[in-house]
Amino acid sequence: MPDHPRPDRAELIDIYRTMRTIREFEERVHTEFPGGEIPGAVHLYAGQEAVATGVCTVLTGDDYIASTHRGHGHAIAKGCDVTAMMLEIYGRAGGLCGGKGGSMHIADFGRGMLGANGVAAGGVPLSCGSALSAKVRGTDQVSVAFVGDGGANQGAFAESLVLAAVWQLPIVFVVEDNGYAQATGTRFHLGGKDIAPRAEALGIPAAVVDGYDVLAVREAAAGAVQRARSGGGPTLLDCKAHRFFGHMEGWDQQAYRAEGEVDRLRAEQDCLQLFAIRALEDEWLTTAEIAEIDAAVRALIDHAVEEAKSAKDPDISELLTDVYVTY
Amino acid sequence: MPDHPRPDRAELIDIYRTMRTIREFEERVHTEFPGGEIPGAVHLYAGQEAVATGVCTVLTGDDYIASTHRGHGHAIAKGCDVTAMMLEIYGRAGGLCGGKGGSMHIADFGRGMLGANGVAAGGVPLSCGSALSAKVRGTDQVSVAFVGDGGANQGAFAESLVLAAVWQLPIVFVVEDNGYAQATGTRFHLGGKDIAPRAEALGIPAAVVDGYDVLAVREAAAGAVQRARSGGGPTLLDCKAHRFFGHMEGWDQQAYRAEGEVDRLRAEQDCLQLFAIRALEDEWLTTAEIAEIDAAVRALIDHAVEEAKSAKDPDISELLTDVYVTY
Amino acid sequence: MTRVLSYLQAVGEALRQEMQHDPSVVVFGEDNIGGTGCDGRLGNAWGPTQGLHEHFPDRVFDTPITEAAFVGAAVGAAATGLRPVADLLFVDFAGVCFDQILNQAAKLRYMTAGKARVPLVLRAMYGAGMRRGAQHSQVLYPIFAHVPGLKVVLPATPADAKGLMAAAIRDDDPVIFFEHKMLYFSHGEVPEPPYVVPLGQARIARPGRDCTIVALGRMVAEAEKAADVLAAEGIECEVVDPRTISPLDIETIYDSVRRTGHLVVADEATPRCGVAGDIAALVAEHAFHALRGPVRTVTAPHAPVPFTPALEDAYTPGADQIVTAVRATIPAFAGQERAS
Amino acid sequence: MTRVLSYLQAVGEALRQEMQHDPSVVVFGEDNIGGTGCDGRLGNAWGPTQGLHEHFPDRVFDTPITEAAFVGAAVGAAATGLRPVADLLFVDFAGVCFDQILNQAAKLRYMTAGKARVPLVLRAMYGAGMRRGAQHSQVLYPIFAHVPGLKVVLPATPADAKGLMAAAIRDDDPVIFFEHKMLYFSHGEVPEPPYVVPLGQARIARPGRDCTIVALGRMVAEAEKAADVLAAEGIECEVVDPRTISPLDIETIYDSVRRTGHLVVADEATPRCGVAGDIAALVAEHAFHALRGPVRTVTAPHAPVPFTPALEDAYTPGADQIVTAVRATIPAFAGQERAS
Ligand SMILES: Cc1ncc(C[n+]2csc(CCOP(=O)(O)OP(=O)(O)O)c2C)c(N)n1
Ligand SMILES: Cc1ncc(C[n+]2csc(CCOP(=O)(O)OP(=O)(O)O)c2C)c(N)n1
Ligand SMILES: [Mg+2]
Ligand SMILES: [Mg+2]
Repeated sequence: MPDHPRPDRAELIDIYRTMRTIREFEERVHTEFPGGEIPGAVHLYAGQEAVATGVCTVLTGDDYIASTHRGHGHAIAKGCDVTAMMLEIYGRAGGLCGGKGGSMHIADFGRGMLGANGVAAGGVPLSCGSALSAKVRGTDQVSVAFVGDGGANQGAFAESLVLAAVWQLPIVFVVEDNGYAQATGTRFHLGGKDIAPRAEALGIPAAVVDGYDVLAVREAAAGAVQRARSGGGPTLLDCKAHRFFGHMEGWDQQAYRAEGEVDRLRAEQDCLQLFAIRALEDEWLTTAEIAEIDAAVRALIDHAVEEAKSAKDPDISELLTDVYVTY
Repeated sequence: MPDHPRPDRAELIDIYRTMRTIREFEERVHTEFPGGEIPGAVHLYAGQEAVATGVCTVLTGDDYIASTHRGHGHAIAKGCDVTAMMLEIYGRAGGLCGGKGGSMHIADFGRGMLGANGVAAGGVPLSCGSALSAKVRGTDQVSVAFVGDGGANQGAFAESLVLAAVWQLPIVFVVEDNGYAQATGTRFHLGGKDIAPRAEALGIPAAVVDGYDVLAVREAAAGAVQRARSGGGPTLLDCKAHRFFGHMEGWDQQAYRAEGEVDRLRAEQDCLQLFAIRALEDEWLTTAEIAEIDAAVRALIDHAVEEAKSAKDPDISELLTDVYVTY
Repeated sequence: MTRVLSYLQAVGEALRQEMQHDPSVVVFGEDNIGGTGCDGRLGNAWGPTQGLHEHFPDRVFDTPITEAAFVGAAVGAAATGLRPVADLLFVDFAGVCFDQILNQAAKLRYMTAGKARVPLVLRAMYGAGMRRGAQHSQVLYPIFAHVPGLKVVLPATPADAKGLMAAAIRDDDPVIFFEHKMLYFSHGEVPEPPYVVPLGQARIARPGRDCTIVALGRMVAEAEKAADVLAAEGIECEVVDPRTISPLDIETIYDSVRRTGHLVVADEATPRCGVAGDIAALVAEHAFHALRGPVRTVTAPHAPVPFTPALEDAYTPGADQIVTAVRATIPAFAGQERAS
Repeated sequence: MTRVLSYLQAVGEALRQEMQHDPSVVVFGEDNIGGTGCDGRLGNAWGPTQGLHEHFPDRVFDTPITEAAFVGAAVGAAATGLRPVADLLFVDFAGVCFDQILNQAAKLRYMTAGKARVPLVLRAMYGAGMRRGAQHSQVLYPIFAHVPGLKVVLPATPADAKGLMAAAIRDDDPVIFFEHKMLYFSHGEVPEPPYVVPLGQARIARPGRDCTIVALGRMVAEAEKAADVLAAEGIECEVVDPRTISPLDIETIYDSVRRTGHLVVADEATPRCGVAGDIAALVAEHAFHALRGPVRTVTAPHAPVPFTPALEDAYTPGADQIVTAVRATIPAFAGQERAS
């Protein structure tokens, strides 16, 4: 691991806790899913935790993010309530979106989380909008648009790069190249190319980032956010980190992945493990501290699942509310 | 003018005649337009003739092009009947599309002209389709997609580049950067950047081409077409040539153009004049030959306009035909 | 002290007054200023935004031709404190940004159980008559009316254009604001002070007791012409202009049909799954017993819009077809029609 | 010698047989092969294209997530000699490529006065029930039926899925082929040899003399259930499945209503400018005098599709609502309803 500026202790703990929370959340959803209580389409983020965490821990509560269909990690990193998220994924009353959104539409406007999105790259233009809003209102808020490697082929993404460049918006595009779009490989759909040059072609500074290394992501994100906040316009980060699970729970057998690929990933490219080893080696954190965080996170997720399982369904009267503010 | 391979005499005559035909056609439509007999939206190509001509004179009759709202030049260069085009623009019976299409929808499938298009970049994906068709049918036909600098910001264009790269389609993307999208300058909407790097970012070879120099365009096009025909995949040509007229007849006063810009263009960057000077200097053509072509073209356009003015309207029964093949 | 403005000027005045009134209103689209990035003069905008940037240089923007991005940006900006008015130019271009309208703007509030508010206006020029051909002449509002979460506004007069635009901008939901290109240079009285025409309230453009004509957008004037012709024959038509088709003031229509017993709906859109059928079906379901003859719809044919004037004029419905439809639904006259 | 297939298998069989039959048929979409560009095995396709590439390795392709480009490519390929079958996955994604459907595929033939032919099929999965939320559960066929130049096909049974897919592929116009995600694993008899169910011919799914129920897509089975319930009360319903909604076999519907005097239309789409209203309005206009009670429509509410099962199940119309609607249009029963 190359050297990156070391955050202070509170930050280090926050980083580790955030990544662990995402991991535990996703592993637990994966375990619960076959039980049949979780409805619908769930796309797990495990393996990519360093990206959401590295990016979101340099944001303030007022900054905005727009997420993807694989959005749990972004939501957790942006500070969404984990129990309310779990309730939402189970479709229960008290869920972050009242059970009307589900995994693919988790949003929390109060925390600047403008929503997961069921449409590939569908949220990216929204980010241009929140960036424009900050600019017009004269705040220094920054917007982050997350997008997958597959979603980065969408016209809406390309157009958003253009608009951000032309309007010099305070925005950071974070591409998460996890090697796959459903079962299709980036070697096919990007011709094995990086996304970074697409931004550079428009004059947008871009960098390829090791998405397993949370401090590398954090450093790149800090620079990009700083540029955006100070009026320097958009940046693109092209982060590489494969997912641990299949595209969607209950959907694919991952026959398209190389034999042993996921085992190797978990053994050698686990962002949590890499961070923990470093943190212990360099004596940033102790084994006891790590164990304590792990235990606390596990309790948090246990609690969230329990709450979700015992919560009620939304009241049927909710069916026709929230279509409009007034009609 | 740098040196480019010199086409043979028949080709030189064809090149000049094609450019002159486009110019005369457009100047004449411009003159006729205020008379009120030409309905609708007409976008003139004058000034950019070297691009359509340089590209289309290296294509065969079987090759395909898809055009833009500014499509007269492409249609003429691809061999569409000039009188039938004029009838179409006037909305008359006997027009190339029976008067149902008009200037913005001139098409001639028999000549591989898949249509002008009223939607910016709307025709570009169609070109991917004709290229796929050639590939699947095992022919060596090549497809050319024309697009403006403004249209090149459309998502459909960006996606088409991706699809062409991934499928390795026999296609040439020809961007015509004429400095403006309606009244908006490329200095704003492209941030002053070329389009070429956008293709290169996807691994598509690209070149910036002097769009006033028909031989430069022709040489670049010949290389790109050869690559496509021989299975080498897509190429992008980023051709620079400003238009002589406004965005649309009857629409703009061109207040957005620098004072004297058009006069300077006509005096110094007229592709026809540049070509003629060279052809005379290097004794490719004689003054008499040029004058003969000019006269013949003028007669052709006179005839086309006369025919158009005296032709009948389409029969009212045409209103409901051609919606479907069967219904 | 009457003041006459064109429909185009009326829209422009509403934009200016609302920007004055609320600093969160921003306006953008292709050439909404006009000339940005050129060496000449700014201000080559076409339509109601002409000159707006001179009053509000920091709140009017030109965009690149990136509808998906800038319409999506309107959604994101609306959800984070602005009231954007984005300009699609021709409604036909909704094709290139439809996801942002259908799946983002329309659904964000519902999917978040009301956490989001999306107060945006999307200006969209529509309709046939300008010889623009199939890709620049569509009506398309039925498509937007079909989508829950969107509001669809359709002013027929300059006064309504101003008042409805003000209402649309102040509204907290996403509004698609349809401006008929052939009405831009129609004129009418328009009060100068800011005012609002509430969304969801139909206007009785002309009272009458014999037949209800519901007319939309440009068809309102055609219905009024038809009513003149029919009045001369002794048939008094009531012309109802819904003004907004989502929400739809269906009660005013039911009331009218309960009085007249007959319904004709005149709509410039193509017929299948359109607003004409929508209203006709609502009446046939909920005011069936008031009907004393078949409902009649007058629409464009199920065909794209042709370019050439001869065909385009035949394509567009007008007063004549409305007159025929009214006669055909009133039994006495229907008999005459059949006989003639 | 009956053979039972799922709806999904029936679509797949039609694809395979038509590709066999005509070398110009090509099939593409995201993961239509599945696994291209990966180090594992090919074939992770989901749905009817699973395994197809093994039979036709040169005519089945995976695409990047570029719907505008590949749907447009289908148009261009169709106009130049192929018969492409492109896969949208969820119909909701029509949003990102709507221009290519609305302005290119639908209009190319008309704008060129018949010079172009656009024989393409766009496969689109639709409907609620799978807990996919607002952006993956829409119906949307009313939007496509509104557009002149498109054909819209809506199979309700495995047998029709196969025969209509074959017809769609052989058809010379652009066809949007709607596959209900909740019907994929429904089963029915499907003949093995290739056959065609002609576009534009309704099917009487169940004959009856008291009330016509026109039911669309997944609502056909619900209407049949409703008819069973009503038969027990002595009301014999005729269930008509239009099978294609553009073209629409309205004559079969008129005939049925002329016999029954009552019409209920059951449609899973949202109500405004939908097919339910479309059919109801046509009947109220052209078969008005046959009606002995109000038309009734049964649809989803004017709201996006909610995620959670409790709400999604309440959202989707079904047999119960159809029963209620039938009772409400038949005077004797309507009276009972009101009294109860
Ligand atoms: C416009 C659109 N097309 C297709 C899909 C279906 N789809 C859902 S996720 C997905 C793959 C996305 O890949 P990527 O962007 O790399 O994200 P990842 O799943 O790898 O995180 C696809 C094709 C979609 N949601 N939206
Ligand atoms: C999708 C779309 N948006 C907007 C328009 C309106 N429009 C027509 S031509 C034009 C400018 C196109 O500029 P460019 O592509 O550079 O072509 P040029 O006119 O310069 O030849 C615009 C914005 C359109 N036709 N299509
Ligand atoms: Mg991916
Ligand atoms: Mg240009």
